[in-house]
Amino acid sequence: MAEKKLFFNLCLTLSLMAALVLLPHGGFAQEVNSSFNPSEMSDMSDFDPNNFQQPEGDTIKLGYMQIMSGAAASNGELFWPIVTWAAHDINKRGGILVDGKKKKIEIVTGDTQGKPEAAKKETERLCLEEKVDVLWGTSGSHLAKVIADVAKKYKVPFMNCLALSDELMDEKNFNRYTFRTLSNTTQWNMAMAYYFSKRPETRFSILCQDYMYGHSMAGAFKKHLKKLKPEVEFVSEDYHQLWLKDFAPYLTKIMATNPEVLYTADWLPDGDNLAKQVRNMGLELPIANIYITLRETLKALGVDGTENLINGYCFMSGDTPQTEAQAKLMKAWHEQWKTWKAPYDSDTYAWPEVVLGSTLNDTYWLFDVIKRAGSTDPEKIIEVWEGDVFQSIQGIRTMRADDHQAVYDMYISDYTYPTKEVYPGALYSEGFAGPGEIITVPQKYCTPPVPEGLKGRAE
Amino acid sequence: MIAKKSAPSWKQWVFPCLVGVILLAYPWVLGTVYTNIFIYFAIFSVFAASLNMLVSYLGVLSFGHALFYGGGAYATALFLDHIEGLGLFTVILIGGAAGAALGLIVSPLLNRVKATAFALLTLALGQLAYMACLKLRFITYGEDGVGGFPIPDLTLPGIASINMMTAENFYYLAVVVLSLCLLLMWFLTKTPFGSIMIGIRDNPDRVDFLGFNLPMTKAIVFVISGFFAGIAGAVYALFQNLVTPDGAFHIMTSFTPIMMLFVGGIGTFAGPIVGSGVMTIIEELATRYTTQIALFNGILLVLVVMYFRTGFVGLYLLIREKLFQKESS
Amino acid sequence: MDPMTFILITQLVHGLAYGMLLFLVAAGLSLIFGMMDILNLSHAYFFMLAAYIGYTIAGMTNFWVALLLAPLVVVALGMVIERFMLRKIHPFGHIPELVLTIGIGLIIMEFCKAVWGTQSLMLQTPEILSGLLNIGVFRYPLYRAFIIFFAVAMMILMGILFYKTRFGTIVRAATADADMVNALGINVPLVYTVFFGFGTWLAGLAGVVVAPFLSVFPGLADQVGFDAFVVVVMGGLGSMSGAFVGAILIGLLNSFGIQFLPTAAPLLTFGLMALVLSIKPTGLFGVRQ
Amino acid sequence: MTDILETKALSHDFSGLQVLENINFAVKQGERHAIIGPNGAGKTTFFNLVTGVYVPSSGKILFKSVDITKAKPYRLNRMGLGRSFQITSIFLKQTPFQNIRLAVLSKNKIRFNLFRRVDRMDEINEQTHEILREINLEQEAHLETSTLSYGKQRSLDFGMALATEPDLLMFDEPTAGMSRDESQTAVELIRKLTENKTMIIVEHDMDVVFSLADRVTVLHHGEILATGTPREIKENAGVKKAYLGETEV
Repeated sequence: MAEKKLFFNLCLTLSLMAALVLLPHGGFAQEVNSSFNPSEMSDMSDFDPNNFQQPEGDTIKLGYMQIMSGAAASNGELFWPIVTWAAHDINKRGGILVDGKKKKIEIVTGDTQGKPEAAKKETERLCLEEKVDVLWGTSGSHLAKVIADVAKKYKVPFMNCLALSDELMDEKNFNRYTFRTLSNTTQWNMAMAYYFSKRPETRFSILCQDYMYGHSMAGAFKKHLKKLKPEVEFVSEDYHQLWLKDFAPYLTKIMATNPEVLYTADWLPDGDNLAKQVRNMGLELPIANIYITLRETLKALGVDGTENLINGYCFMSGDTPQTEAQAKLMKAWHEQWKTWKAPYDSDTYAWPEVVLGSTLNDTYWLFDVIKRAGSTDPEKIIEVWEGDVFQSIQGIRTMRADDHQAVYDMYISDYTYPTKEVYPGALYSEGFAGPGEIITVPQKYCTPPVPEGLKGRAE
Repeated sequence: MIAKKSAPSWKQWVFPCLVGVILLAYPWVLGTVYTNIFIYFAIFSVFAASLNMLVSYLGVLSFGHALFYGGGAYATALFLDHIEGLGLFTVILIGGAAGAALGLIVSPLLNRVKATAFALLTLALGQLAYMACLKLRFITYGEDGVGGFPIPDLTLPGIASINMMTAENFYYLAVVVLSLCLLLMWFLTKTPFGSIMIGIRDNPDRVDFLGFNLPMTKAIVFVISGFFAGIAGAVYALFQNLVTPDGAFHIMTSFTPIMMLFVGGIGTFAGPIVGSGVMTIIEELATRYTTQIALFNGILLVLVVMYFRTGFVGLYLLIREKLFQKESS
Repeated sequence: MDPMTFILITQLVHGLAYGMLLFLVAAGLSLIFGMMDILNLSHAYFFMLAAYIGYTIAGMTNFWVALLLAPLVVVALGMVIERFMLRKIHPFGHIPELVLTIGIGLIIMEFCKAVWGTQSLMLQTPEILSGLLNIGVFRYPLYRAFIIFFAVAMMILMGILFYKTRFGTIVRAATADADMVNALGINVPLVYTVFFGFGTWLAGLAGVVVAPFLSVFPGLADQVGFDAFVVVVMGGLGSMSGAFVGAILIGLLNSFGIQFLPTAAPLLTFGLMALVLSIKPTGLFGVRQ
Repeated sequence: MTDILETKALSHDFSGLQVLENINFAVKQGERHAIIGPNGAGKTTFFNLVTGVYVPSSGKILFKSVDITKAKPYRLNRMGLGRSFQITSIFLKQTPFQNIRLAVLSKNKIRFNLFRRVDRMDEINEQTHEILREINLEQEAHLETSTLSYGKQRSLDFGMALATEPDLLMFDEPTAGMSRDESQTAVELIRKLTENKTMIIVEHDMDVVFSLADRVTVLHHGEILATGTPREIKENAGVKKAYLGETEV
């Protein structure tokens, strides 16, 4: 067993090294263990997120950990069509063969309420009472940490596809049951820094939320951009209260320093309000952002307001499908979306894009790992996932064996208008700009090293 | 109000023994999930009971009781985080002391106001604590809170050392500590000081002219209330092994015990405990079947205030009275 | 104009714009307390409800229709709540009232989530108010200027209502001594209901005005509500001038705080409030507790 | 005999409105002293100044030769000054027993005892019962006070004032709002309770005053018009004019 694992890892490491040496720019196909191919997708014309058909009997249980109630309940609503879409697809294909039996996927909801204590309680309930096989989540790094701790205690694999704080997977907090499929703070900012090192602008203003996340995002961006572009100047740096009402005083302060780019890592509703108020103040400068992607906001900003938004979420974009596969998924989703009822009839769900696309990708990866493990035994899942190389619809994703951090090429785009057709008759957006040309930041420019204390852990 | 003196009989021991047996067997019968839910219930019972001291005995409503609770929780967490080798009961008492100290600090301010102004001033102080907790990152670690600190074992010198990381062991600790708190608070209402507190609620001016130093008496109540809220916070910190500004100081942390108090029944000692139980059960049921917990809470509050101002305890007394009347007629 | 002067003037106007917005929310809250001795903790939720309704109406027609109709819907709701709930429990003191209004607030929030979903919504700035206002070298967002103008117009309207009409006379008399007015044969409970409606109308107006400015989402009430509370508590519950001064003070503190003391800005507000309350528990202009 | 209470050039005004002017007043140990005067004469203001509710604009108040001009109510009480209230000021939601017991606790200087059950403090409870006997409320000891008649509530009020065993008892219009019969009973009770005690009574009802007091002071328009025995006052022409003249209108 150990030998097999060693051999497996050795092969993996070798192939990884080969991939890195030979194909550093991701332009060529990397050798992959498996892939998600939308051509194999079931007929989804009966899919309705408001009415997900939970399978009966012996199932694979996925614990959907999200903020389902309270003022931030939008998070829980947002990803529900994603997990149910993937589960519905897999279930229609007959489920996954685990431990010699075809099982369908059942989704059990755990409400974190946005509070650590509720997150802990609900994770315990899901692990002990519902006996879920895997956990899926979650918005908020402090909540993800609680879930990861409980997951470790009860040995349940946890796919973190939404919380990006570096610290979650460092030497102190790492646990072998948690896998992060999302890029972390450093990856995201290395990519952003790489992107801006190729652009002419040198004067940057930073405006982030005043808490750990905002500070670490800004810190990482400054550090990595300075490294790539020493002449850069950070002309202002401010951190605002969460849920700020009036951005104008900050904007006046920022305007006085005459920046060329405004960098923000704000999430909702701050990001939206910031963008809106920046444009209202008559500021046309590019806004480098991660979460200003909500269609509702973009629509309100209009064409003038949305051009010059620079979004760096590891997304697949609607207007420039990179592959035919992507276009197929886009079409299947978008056509189906037109039949959905409230709240999923909103424009927000029109495309599986940005954060939705990314998590959909990850969810398929998770199911694929279970399929290949042929079991819901956590040890078998870990064995398959560690070092896995997966062809997703947004390029190749590699799960680093040592620190369970997914690494991959990142995509950044400057929003432009008009947008192209995603498929004949379907514009990505009307009335506001969307992703234009997509810049690929090769993996090697946006991959931080494995934390010192975790190096060689998996061997 | 004097306890009826009846001949001691085996009957009066039946109920406490039954409760004792249920409490002992609980974690083994219902498992970890329900054990942890019970610990929440116990923590919030004490927290709500400490608030009840202000509402039912001083007649003022605190909208910032999380100040004391969160203060206790953070004190315990930070002490464990920075100092090694602290005993279990020491850190719990540190939490209580922090709550009491905060009560002492704010008492000169609180003594100046009453009624709505009191509610608002406590709201302001609670929010100030929340903001400060987010801002003083070098002490509190900001949003992420203080977590992962070592939980000391319960060491009984020469007898045993018990690991507090398991739900069952912690359950017994929490039940003992928190029952003790409730018992102390109940006892307090029976002491001369307790009669003075009740007097202040009914007629503060008269209490003043009976020769009791009103500000001093109130300050002591704030300190005691802060102490027990601090203990509740300390147990919460140990239980979670994580204290965050949202969990400790958020406005909802202040509102939750208010809701419990009202649902249980204001002006009674059992009110906060019953309320905590009812609210915990409702939350448990609600999270399983719906995401609209706040809707249930809202409707419950409106119904209680509109139709059963005496809460569940009052409802129980009413029903008992009705039944009793039927029996006797 | 040298840059510093420019910044100072701009921050001053920012402070006024935000302060006036707060004033619209806070005025109703303060008035209701002054007259009826009720601290309506659901006030900010009425404000949010109006923002949501305004969003829908504006989507179907336009901003101006929304500004006219949406506040009226919350007024109706407010009057029903006053008549059938608050009036019944008023004799039992302030604590049940506070708790009842918390409950109502929670229900309104869940209602909004059920109807409009949980995602942020954003209303487009009406065409006529988008863009910048040019006064010499000074350029300022038209919509923010509109907020100041609108709030001042509301203040003048309130002044006329209170000091030039019979309703105003009754209201002022009832605030001073309800029993006396009652004895004069005026239906004071009815005056209360209408007045409560008026207070929620102000909140409703603020809600619609804020919709093109901030995302409408289920946390909007908490987001703006806290500041509104600080305003009334600091200015003095029940005092109109207190609400005005408090709102402007918070607005200016916010904009100048951000300019000169950015790290302490959020603490300033609550710190100042605690300070004012500890020196003068009734607030700057408050007369009674 | 020494003066137990003394005021020196006591004046008070409410935002400019002069209510009391230059009051020099003294009560001797063991004396039952009444203060009378028509409405608006300043009786209640005087009472509130002495009992620490207001701080006078100028002048001094001495109690047992100690300056108490600015002392807080609880201090006055601890020094031995007891009072009853014009508007009955008792704990309505509690029983008469609990009401009196609170006063007894204060007398015994049990203020911050957190360590004993009050139900088990036998001596306190015994003293409480004793006072309840004196004010004829033993029967109702364990009923809720709000259910008692007004007269009985007043009795309780007196009882509480008495229970702290003050050196000087002050009554503010003790029979206000009572029927003739109730009033009679109350006067009898006061007479019984204040046997051999020093007392100041502020009263509007002449009959009550003349049957209770050893000495009478008449206030008029914020000034002392006359002081003397009830007989002297009855015959004082100025008093007659001021007092009766106004009451007849």
